[in-house]
Amino acid sequence: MSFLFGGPRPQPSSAEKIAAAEAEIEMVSNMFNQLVDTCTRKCIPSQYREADLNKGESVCLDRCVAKFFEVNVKVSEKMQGEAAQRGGAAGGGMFGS
Amino acid sequence: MSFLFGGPRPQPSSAEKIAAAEAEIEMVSNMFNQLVDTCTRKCIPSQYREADLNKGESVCLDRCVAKFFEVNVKVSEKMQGEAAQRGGAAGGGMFGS
Amino acid sequence: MSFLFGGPRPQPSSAEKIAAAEAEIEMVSNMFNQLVDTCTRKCIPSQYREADLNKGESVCLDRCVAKFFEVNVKVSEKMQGEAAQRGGAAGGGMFGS
Amino acid sequence: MEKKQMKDFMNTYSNLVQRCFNDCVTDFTSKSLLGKEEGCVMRCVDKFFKSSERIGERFQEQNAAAAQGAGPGMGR
Amino acid sequence: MEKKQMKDFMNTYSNLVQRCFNDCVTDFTSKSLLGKEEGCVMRCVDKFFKSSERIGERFQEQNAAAAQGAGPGMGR
Amino acid sequence: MEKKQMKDFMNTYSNLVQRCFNDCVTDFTSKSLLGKEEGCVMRCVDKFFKSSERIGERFQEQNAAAAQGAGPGMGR
Repeated sequence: MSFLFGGPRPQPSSAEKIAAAEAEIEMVSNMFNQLVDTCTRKCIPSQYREADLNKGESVCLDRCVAKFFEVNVKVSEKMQGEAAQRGGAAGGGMFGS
Repeated sequence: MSFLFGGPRPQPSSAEKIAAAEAEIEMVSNMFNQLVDTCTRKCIPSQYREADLNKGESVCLDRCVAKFFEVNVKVSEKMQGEAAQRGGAAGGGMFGS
Repeated sequence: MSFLFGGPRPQPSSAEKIAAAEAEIEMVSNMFNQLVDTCTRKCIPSQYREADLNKGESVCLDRCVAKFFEVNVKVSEKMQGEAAQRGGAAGGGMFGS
Repeated sequence: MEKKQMKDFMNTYSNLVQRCFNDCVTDFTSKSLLGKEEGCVMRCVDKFFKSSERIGERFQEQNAAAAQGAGPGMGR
Repeated sequence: MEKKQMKDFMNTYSNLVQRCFNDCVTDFTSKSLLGKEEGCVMRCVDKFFKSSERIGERFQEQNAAAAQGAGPGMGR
Repeated sequence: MEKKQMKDFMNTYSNLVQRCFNDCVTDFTSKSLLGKEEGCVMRCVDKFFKSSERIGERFQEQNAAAAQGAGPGMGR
């Protein structure tokens, strides 16, 4: 999830590192659960006529994951950009550049 | 959030006070998240044609917040009333009078 | 919730027993909340014309609970069956037979 | 565990408010609750508690039956 | 408490992404975001923050009013 | 951490049951699952696991690509 925590920063304390690592694990886990929830809603019709994924559903899921990542990148870039504008020199914030 | 914890009560222990304070903080935070979720769903069309809030959307959000508070007051009054009827003299419960 | 944790297993340590008990309590509590959420959505029209449950709504709730349990049984049997197929002799897993 | 109970209560309360607000409050041309909105909210709350109570009764019966009929026989 | 803040931030961020993705991305005949989807997402994010800010202002006013007008008088 | 895993599993299981119940069980004139409802639930569960597996594969690929292409270059 490097796009969420990217960029150089002042060295954090080890407590901060652990907290950031835990937060990152939980973030990735949440993001995966959201992905499953969102992309199955988008790609799998709720009649469940067959137990297998058909070709169309499979391709839809692949594209859904790709687009979901792209949206994450765009949103986090946007938020980093805005944080940088506001935060200015100080830095060290969540999305500090 | 005084309407949720209002009214005279027997003095609580300090552990109870801390627990109540923590619960109140979390409650307020949850309530705010719900507000954002609910009122944006009610007031902001999901086409996102413009990045700014227009006049109608802004007014709708203001009214939505006011009504959401009013509903919270009504619901908690109702629950306190019912708890008082049932609980009778004993008191000390969550919504004890 | 015996259908979720059923069947003979190698004796667990007491820490495992406590963890399993806590998980079971939370599971039951979550399941109840889901039941309320799901079955009221299925059985109670959102116009709220009357404060009381009418006959039709009451019967619908009863059947909804019965079917929800049945689905839980079916799903957990299915998952246990698949875990048994994969896991083979080893056992001791969440749904180990 | 008391903390857990308080949290559960809070969750129930929040969900209740959110649901009844969502289902009953749909007019944003006024700043105060309309009479019909308030009535709807009150009935919504009443109905939610009655529903939860009934579901709770059935839930306990099913749980008891599952515990007794143990294992394979219970899934009918 | 800092951990709690981080968690809250994460939740807000996740909900934001999920909402904007859900509302804006509806075409799965392509593997990359379409221009109009990206535009929609960007406006969605902007609008979400502006909405949250406005709601936050009103929320604080209402809270302050509730704290002052205390007790019964405040529910009007 | 094992507790966390169990919790995650429980969440997945609960969400799965809720989704399949919601999508498949719509008839409340009977007290027992209809044959077609049961079939729908079974296919729903199968499909959910297959979907999760496929999404998991793509997720790891994307994550790996993001980690390599590091920083600015990865957002394309």
